[in-house]
Amino acid sequence: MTALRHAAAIAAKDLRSEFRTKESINSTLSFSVVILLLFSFAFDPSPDMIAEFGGGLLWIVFAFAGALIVNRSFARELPNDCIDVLVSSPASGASLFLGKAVACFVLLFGIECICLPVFGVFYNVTWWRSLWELLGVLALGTWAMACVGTFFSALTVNLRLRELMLPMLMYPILIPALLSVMMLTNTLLTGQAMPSDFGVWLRLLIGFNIMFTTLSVYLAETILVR
Amino acid sequence: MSAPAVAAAGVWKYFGDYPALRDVRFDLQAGECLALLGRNGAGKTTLLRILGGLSGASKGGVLIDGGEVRASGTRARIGWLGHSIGLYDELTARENLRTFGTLYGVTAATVSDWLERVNLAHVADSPVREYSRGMRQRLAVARAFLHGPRLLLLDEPLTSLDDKAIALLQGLLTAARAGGATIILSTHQIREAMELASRVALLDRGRLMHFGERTAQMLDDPGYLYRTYGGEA
Amino acid sequence: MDERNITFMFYGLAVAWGLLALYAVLLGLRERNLTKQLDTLKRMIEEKK
Amino acid sequence: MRTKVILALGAIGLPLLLRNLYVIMFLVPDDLEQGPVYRIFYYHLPAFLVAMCGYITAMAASVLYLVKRDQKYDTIAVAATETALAFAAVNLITGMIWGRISWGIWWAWDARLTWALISWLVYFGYLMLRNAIDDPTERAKNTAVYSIFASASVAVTWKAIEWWRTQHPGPVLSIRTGGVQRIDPAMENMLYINTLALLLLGAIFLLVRLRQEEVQREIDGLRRYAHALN
Repeated sequence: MTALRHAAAIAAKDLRSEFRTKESINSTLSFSVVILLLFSFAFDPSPDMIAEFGGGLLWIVFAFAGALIVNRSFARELPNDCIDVLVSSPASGASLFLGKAVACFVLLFGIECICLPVFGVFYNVTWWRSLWELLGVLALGTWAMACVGTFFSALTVNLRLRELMLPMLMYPILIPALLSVMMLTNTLLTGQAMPSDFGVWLRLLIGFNIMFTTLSVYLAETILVR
Repeated sequence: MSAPAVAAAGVWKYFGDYPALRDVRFDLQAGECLALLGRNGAGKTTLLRILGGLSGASKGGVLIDGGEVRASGTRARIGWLGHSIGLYDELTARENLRTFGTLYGVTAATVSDWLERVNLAHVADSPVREYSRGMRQRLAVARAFLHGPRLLLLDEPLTSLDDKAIALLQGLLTAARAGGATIILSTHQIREAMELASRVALLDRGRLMHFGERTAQMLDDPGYLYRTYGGEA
Repeated sequence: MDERNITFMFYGLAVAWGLLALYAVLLGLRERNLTKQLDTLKRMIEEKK
Repeated sequence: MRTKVILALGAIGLPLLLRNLYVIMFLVPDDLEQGPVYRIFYYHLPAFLVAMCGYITAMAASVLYLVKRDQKYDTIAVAATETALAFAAVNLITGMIWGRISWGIWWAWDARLTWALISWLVYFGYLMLRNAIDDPTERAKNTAVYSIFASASVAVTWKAIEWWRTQHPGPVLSIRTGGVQRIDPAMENMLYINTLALLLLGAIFLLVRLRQEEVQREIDGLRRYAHALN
């Protein structure tokens, strides 16, 4: 139980310092909206085109936003060596990782909830038809990105070219999750009938989340204790 | 005889093939203050980080009150004050201490009490970014002592502190020692360290050259220790 | 042996052998580089002695 | 000792490779519909098998490193990954060429071809991460953790891409099809022999790379010693 309290304290700390400085929210939000805008110039999509790749388009924006948010996650600990204090505290590496992952998840999910209506306006998509399933799938996809992303942020925090290494390491690993969440979002976004393999992609996404959350929690201690 | 407060049992630490620490072995009883001396790169910070559970020993290990250092129960009794202050600039003093307090299971009342003791209560709710150097250091000292640690690890604390902060720190250290806490501080200022220390350890290229009582002779002549035990200059 | 896509067969075999040969060459270059470094270091240490 | 093993493997492996090349080019019966291009298959599938052995060795070595923290396992992991990447490249490119003929386009987003590319990228990330970290112990630990993540992800990707699309012909080796003889026995024997040949070559690469890693460590040691002297 204390581990969850520790994780909650760290998540609260991360969110508070993020909302105070807004160093990554503003840039990520504006970046996402600009990309959505550019996509509409690039494709000028008609409704049936949206039905075909709306989910993929949305998730490309979210993937980039994810990389930006997650990059700051452990980088925030570098000034004043706060990472040393956190690792020497009774909080275990796992709760430290979980706290940071939850903070990234909350930030990312917030940005997605803002981007969704913007996407709806730009591409005149009535995205709220199956709203709750859509939000559920977005949450699953966002957790996969937050979890793997935060872990790799911890892995690459001391590297010289961290901003470059993190996305390059993160995206190939996330391909199964991104692939399945794109498929799911695509059908849910435009309220199409559930295709036969909807359940398959959902199971894959949930399986990916479970596997990588356990792996990350189990290996967090190894990479945080240098 | 209870387990020693700190027991280093043959600690080795490799960076690749390079042995940063070679078979460091010592026992420290509760209430003692160990001054860890040595040139830059002798392995002082590496040893301190292993004692604080910040990094793992390649061979051998460290027992704090007989317990494994990575066990979270043990770390609840350790206070860490590193080179830099270890606080978040964008958060206020109270928020900083409150966050670390939750990790150590410390109540809000203790947090405000500590803010009083380091007389930062008047600025408790403005971000640390706006603090002067002295105020930041005093807050760092408050963070290290917040949870009443039984073992205090201080990595060259005296170099970055201003005199008011040093006075505060020395007062707190002597009070902590009186309360039975153990202190290990690594430093270059031999004079200040000698006054506080009851035992002295000298590291040279990862090897523990000397570990023993702090004699009066060491206090008067700071160079004595290096000449007699420090290996070639 | 009919001639239909013989050229592609050669491409395929060439690529298969070519890539493995390329890796072998890479290993060889690194080997030479390492031995060169080793010798210079050993010589440097001999001079210092 | 190791150099003797490398030379012995070379003495067996290289002639076998050349003999196989000769047999593949001239003696093996023709495949009726595909024409001569199917001969690439004798390198496409064996290269994949060797690459898989490399990936699995790398994962096992990484897990062992995290458990035992012995530098030896880290060396095996990097040697196995690098060798596997070389053979995976062969598998990928020959697959593309072969796909060009049977599907008419260079890149048909076929399940296994896509998977081969993704796993190649994932393990290439392993080498990049390895070059980015300087302290050997830290590098060994972090790359071992990455390797475990990589193998987990590559395993899940196999399933994901499988469902996404499959145009790749079904398994042909009788071991995979439960003894049912799908292709000419002479062809199948050739597949096994060439797999053996490529495995030997893979083993040579692995051992050479292992020795180079040890020489590198010796160089680092000497360089430190040289610094200490002056």
